[in-house]
Amino acid sequence: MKLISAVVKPFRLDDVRNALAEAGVQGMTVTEVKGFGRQRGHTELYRGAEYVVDFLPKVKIEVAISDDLVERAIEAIVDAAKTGKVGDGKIFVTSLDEVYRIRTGETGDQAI
Amino acid sequence: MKLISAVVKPFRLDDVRNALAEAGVQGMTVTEVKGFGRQRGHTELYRGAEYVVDFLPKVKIEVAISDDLVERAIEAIVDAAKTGKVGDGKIFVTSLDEVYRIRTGETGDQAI
Amino acid sequence: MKLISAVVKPFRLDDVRNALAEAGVQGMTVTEVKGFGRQRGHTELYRGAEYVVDFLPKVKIEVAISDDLVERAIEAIVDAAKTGKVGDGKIFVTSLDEVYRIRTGETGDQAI
Amino acid sequence: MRIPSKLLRAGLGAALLWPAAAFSQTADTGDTAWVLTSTALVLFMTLPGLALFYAGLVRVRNVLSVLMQCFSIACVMSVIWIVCGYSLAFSDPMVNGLLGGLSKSMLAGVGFDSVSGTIPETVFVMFQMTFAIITPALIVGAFAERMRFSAMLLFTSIWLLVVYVPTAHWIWGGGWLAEMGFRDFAGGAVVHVTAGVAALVAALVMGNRQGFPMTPMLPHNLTMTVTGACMLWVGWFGFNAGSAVAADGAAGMAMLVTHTSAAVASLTWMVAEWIRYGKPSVLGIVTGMVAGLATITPASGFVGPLGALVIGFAGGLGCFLATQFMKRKLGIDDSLDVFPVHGVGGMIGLLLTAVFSSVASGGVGFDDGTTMASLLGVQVVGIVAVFVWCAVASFVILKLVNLVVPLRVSEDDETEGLDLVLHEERGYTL
Amino acid sequence: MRIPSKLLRAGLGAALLWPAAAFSQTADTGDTAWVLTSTALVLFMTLPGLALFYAGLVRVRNVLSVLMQCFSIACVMSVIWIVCGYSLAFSDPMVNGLLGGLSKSMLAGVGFDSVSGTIPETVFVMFQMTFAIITPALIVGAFAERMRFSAMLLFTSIWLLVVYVPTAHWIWGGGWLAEMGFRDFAGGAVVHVTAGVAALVAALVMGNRQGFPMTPMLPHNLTMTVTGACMLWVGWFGFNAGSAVAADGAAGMAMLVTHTSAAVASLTWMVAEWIRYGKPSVLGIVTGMVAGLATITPASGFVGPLGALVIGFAGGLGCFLATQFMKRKLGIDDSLDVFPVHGVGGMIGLLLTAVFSSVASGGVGFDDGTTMASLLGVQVVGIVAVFVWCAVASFVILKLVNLVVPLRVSEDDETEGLDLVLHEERGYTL
Amino acid sequence: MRIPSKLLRAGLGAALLWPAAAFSQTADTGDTAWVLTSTALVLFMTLPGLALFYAGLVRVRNVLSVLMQCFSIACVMSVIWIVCGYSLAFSDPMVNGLLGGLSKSMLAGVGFDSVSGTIPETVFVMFQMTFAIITPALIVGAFAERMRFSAMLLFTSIWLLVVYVPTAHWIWGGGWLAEMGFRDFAGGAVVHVTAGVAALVAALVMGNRQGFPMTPMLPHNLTMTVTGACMLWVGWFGFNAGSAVAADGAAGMAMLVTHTSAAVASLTWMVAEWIRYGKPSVLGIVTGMVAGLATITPASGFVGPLGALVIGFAGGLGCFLATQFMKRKLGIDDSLDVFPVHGVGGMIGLLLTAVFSSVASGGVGFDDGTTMASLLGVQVVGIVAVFVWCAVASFVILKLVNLVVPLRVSEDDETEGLDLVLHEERGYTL
Ligand SMILES: Nc1ncnc2c1ncn2[C@@H]1O[C@H](COP(=O)(O)OP(=O)(O)O)[C@@H](O)[C@H]1O
Ligand SMILES: Nc1ncnc2c1ncn2[C@@H]1O[C@H](COP(=O)(O)OP(=O)(O)O)[C@@H](O)[C@H]1O
Ligand SMILES: Nc1ncnc2c1ncn2[C@@H]1O[C@H](COP(=O)(O)OP(=O)(O)O)[C@@H](O)[C@H]1O
Repeated sequence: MKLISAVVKPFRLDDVRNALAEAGVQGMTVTEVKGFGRQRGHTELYRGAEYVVDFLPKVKIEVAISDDLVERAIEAIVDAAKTGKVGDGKIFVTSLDEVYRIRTGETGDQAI
Repeated sequence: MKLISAVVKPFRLDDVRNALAEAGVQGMTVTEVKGFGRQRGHTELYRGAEYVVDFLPKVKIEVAISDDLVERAIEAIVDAAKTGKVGDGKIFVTSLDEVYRIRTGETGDQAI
Repeated sequence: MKLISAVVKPFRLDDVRNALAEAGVQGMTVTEVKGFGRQRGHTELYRGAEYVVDFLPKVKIEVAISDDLVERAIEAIVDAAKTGKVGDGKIFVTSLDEVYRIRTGETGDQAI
Repeated sequence: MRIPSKLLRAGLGAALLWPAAAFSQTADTGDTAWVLTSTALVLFMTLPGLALFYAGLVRVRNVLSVLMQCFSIACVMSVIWIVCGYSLAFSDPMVNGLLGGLSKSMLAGVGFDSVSGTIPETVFVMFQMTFAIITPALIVGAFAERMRFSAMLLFTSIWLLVVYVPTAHWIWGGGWLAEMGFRDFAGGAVVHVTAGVAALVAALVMGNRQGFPMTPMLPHNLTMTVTGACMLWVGWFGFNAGSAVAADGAAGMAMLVTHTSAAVASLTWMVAEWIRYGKPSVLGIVTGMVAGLATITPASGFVGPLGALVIGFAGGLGCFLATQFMKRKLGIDDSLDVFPVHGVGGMIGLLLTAVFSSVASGGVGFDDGTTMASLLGVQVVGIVAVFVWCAVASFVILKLVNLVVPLRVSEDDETEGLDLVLHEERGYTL
Repeated sequence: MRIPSKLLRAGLGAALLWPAAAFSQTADTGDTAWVLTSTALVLFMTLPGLALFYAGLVRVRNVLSVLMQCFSIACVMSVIWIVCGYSLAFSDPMVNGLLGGLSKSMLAGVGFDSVSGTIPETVFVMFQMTFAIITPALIVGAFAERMRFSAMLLFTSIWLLVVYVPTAHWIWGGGWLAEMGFRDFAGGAVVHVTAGVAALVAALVMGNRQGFPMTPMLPHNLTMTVTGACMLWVGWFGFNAGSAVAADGAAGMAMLVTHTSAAVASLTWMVAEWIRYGKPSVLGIVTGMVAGLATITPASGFVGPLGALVIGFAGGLGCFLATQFMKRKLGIDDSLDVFPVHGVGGMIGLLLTAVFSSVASGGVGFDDGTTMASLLGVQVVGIVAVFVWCAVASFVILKLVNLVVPLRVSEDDETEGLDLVLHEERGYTL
Repeated sequence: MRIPSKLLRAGLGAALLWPAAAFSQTADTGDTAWVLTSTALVLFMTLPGLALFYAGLVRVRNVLSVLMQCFSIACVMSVIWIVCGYSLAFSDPMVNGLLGGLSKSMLAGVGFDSVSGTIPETVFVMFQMTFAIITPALIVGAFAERMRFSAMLLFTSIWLLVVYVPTAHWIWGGGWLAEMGFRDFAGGAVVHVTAGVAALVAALVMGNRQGFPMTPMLPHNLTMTVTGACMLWVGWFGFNAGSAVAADGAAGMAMLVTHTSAAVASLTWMVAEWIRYGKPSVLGIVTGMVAGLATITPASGFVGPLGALVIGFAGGLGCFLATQFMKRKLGIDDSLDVFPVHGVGGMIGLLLTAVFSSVASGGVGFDDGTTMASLLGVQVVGIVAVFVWCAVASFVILKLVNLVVPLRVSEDDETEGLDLVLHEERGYTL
């Protein structure tokens, strides 16, 4: 099993979610994060002074998934999240040793 | 060393924390997240129109832990977080390569 | 590739960010979290009653990084985040299986 | 408002060109104190009342844009009012019955000692100005979350002169509807019907927000909306009871019926939701309150407590049904429900003013030679005239403005949110 | 209050049945202007003042439920007041000394020209209504975060008729306490003792919130609480100075002593916390303010600035100690401290009214044939009577309501939060 | 304010010691109603208006500290005002022309029946007290996010007695500037110049916040700032129109010009930003509003609508440029821009008062034997005197306080935030 963490632009969240659902992913966990990277933040006015706000609001989507679905899921995320502009985000994949479903005690692929 | 990430219902947080403390876990890091899964969101009224809000507030508890404590910790979490209703959440376990305590520079199990 | 997650005191964030930039890290993702650990929370007044608030605001900095940069990055974080007082935080290192840049489809070290 | 209630009850009101013709030489300090206070209350309705009420209802990325729209409207309308708005509404007519003149532009002749009725004319100018501020600000709810700021300023400025000012003259400035005996005490037609109709037209011309109605677009801060709603309630005492332009029994009764209608309409909406959806909502009860207040507005100087109970109930239920119909059946994205609440409420109120003006139901009675039926006819004429003029003019103005500057921001900008795109600011940095 | 201050100082006040017996034919515009304004101010105290003050203090999952309770109480009490509340409190007695009659139910006979004292009776009805709104709303603090919405509506509605209305009649409507010369200018007993005692009873009957007192239940938004507190302060000028029912020296003095007491009590609480806990808190200083205002309320028409300084100090310190005692010693979950602040403050104020009415301390003096000691006796009788009646009646009403619909939501629902469970809404979507 | 406008226009005002010398035996209810209302409005400006305006502008970790500062200042200044502040400002002089006496300390002799002008003296005391509250509260903006709470209390308390009270006596209490015919209707010098200059000195003495100006220190909640700004606007009607101390044409005109200036200055700032930075900001438009209100304050009883238009424009543009200059060129961390907005605005307004008092521009005209040029000279003298006295005294007080308790918190505490460090509370727990 893998854990896919995708950092994407907030307004692509709905699309990504739908794409993942179509790819067969049923659950996911979403966190609001701030991103620093190549994309420049905006300039904020403060009574005539200008400040560069260099972090950008992003969302992180975490999906635990069985190995055979990984590729499809990543494709789905890339397709849905891509705007072609800098700051579209990243996908990180790590290995999961184990997964448990708290309600039933199921483990492994059953638990996802 | 392992990293245990548990996504649970927010109002179980206190119980889970206590259970982990009893199981010998001293530190943890908690994040507010939104969960999508089998559990249905609530219907929100908006001047007579009804909308389904499909994400649910959850908390993610992250615990770095030495290998020998993993089982006890997971049991503690499951016991404390379980309500038996859909949406109780998941536990993910990944391997940690290294841990550092910033204050002292300690590493490994010492650092946890 | 590794994923470095550092939980640090919020007001060290700016310093850590600058130190990482100097160490050659270009991107990172930051999350607001609550920490429980050895550091005691503050006592909050409520009309003369005192409550111990035992979690503390922290920030989690996640950096995906190529293996050769790991050590320098960790040093940079430790240097910048250390105040020498309890609660300075931890650094966790896990292995990344893969990284994708959504905009370009690049993978691996290219994508970071 | 406007027709001094004592005169009115003596059957003289309707035919009077007032306040252009001052009939008293010195102001009464008590009356003046109350209208000064009422002016503060009505400004308070817009800033921060309405601004918060609306801003809480939008998504967090547009919160500042709504505050900015309300605030800048207040500023621009004030300047227009001084330059020529007041004069065109309330000075001697240029076109008989249709529009005032320019003799008081730049407030020429309005000095420290000018008196209008029993209050200084400066106070009357200010009190009226607050109505000219809130009316275009009400329209903001229709095009929230997608209109370009510059286009909004252009539209509301022209609209004030082309729609609001003439309507105010017709009804309160001695124009043709005043002559017919049309009864609109505090702005059922002048304020609420005009704003509601303009909102409907704007929603249609601008089109729905992206994602409407499938994506839920939930209020980002209902505590802000409730705060604004409460301020509207309190401020409305100035709006309606201040419209007596005196601190007398008419003002007292206006306050009483205003409050009664608000309370009843709130409960009506609450119960309607409770029955229909199983739970009463906070947004529902405060929307009912606004409906009740809009509905009693034209009637507030003419009816008694019994009338207010019925008017509140009718306003609450009527606007509840209208809101559902607009959203669910018609699918029109009048985003914050300006037409179904203000437009529909105003019309219901104008009609019921005729019914509950009767002495039998505790009202002030009818003018000599008038009956409930004849007044009802006049009210219908007035509603139709204001509706049609406002709809046509609003449509034309929007189309013209669109030629100068596109009404809507781009799709990307709408997605990003107006706060950052138009004002380079974010509401909260918590 | 109600007893026109000029009369009172002439020693006539206490025995007078007022305002049922109007003693003036035309209203004074200045007095009317001030009471109209005061009415707006007192409504503002509840909506949004008190609503925000309380809502900021609860956890985020119950914020809307508190706003909803305050708002719906305002609506329901208004309707009850019109239907029969006003009549039962202020019309000619049904049961001599105990309760008014039904002759003014549905505000029968209250017309455009009715006068009460020097103001229109409509204005008096409205002004009094705002007191009937805020009193049950104060109780909300006791059962916040756990009471079922429908049970809350039932309880407060019955309570208004069974507790508030008779008490108001006894003291302000010419009832037995008024006859005895009981002094409660603006509602120390009628408003604060009744609300405080009902809160205490409700807290005991309903039981503590889950987790109280071990789990910290911290205010979710102290900026909201401070905002509400400030509005209460400003609104209280209408509450106390408006109770002079005139724009005269009595109103001016009432405003001055009200403000003074608030300032002193705030500082007293601040210093007490500073000494006791090492740091002064924002919540502390604003709670002190409310304590000071509640304490001065009964005295505000009778005492001078010196009295106000002492009363403020006594209110601040007394309520500070009472709060600690309730929470720490007794472990009663009167969640937002209604009894220790309003109940205790009201009682302290009623007692000190007797002391500082003396001319020597700058007060208005005593009625002919009365002394400080005799007045103190009367004040004690009044406090005991109101306390006992309110406690017994509140207990019985709660038990009865509980038979119809359980007072408390289920454990699970309490955990989930009332906003989602009862209203299907969330306060913030940031 | 202060000089009854009718007298003034009759050319008598300037030489009059007022209100010490009451010239009327009974109060007018209408005038009293309006000043009672105005008192509520001006308190509302500070609590919650200014408190919210400022608190929204700081970072989230200091939000409560700002609210606490404003709130505690209101309490402490009130007590000082009663103890001796009012007496030293408004009673018969101790040092001729420079300072009042102590004959009215503890408000000795201010009873239920004392009259001052056409209102009860209690009301005058209260109205003036609200000015003594807001002036030191304005200074808070300069040292926000870094000053120790206890030092702040000490500083503002001494400052009130050493700077505010004498200045108020000079200008409003019959002192030497009043004798010279200095015109400051509602506090351009007494309130805004003193607060602005003290802010500048405080910013210099305390030093910049850590990280200023490199680190962006963005407002944590602009919706709160806009809410506070709107309350300031509404409350300012009481500030300026209340300063007529009557409900007459002078009050009406004061309200009209106040509103006009606010609207024009808001738009001026908005356009300036739009031109200079490409986008208009919410913070910009509301800052322009405050600038416009501060600028019109001294002029508000002397000028007409035309004057107000120009004054609003000058205030908006002048303060916009001053803000830029202070931040960008001088790098002074007057954190919330008190000096460039209030100080500069007040001075511009005082100068333009001389220009637009002329009858030709719709003003009240000049006193007998005075011309625009001579008045301008007097205004310059007054500005210089107030500026210098305030600067020197503020500097000395700060240095002295610093000997008792350090003005600034430690670096670590500043980083952690004042809310937790000084008050053991956090603003939001969402
Ligand atoms: N090395 C990294 N580690 C963790 N997160 C990163 C890293 N680099 C970028 N990110 C995240 O991805 C987001 C987008 O990155 P950015 O460099 O701006 O554009 P792009 O994804 O187009 O290369 C950032 O805002 C940040 O949240
Ligand atoms: N595949 C997944 N990857 C990551 N998080 C998941 C996944 N599935 C579920 N979750 C998280 O677990 C929560 C509970 O899952 P859900 O399917 O609703 O109920 P249950 O845990 O009882 O199966 C979700 O709200 C989501 O936060
Ligand atoms: N075992 C753990 N797993 C995850 N996070 C931890 C763990 N222990 C500590 N932390 C995080 O590190 C922060 C600092 O830890 P703490 O024990 O207070 O001090 P120190 O880092 O100096 O040992 C905690 O607030 C928490 O967020």
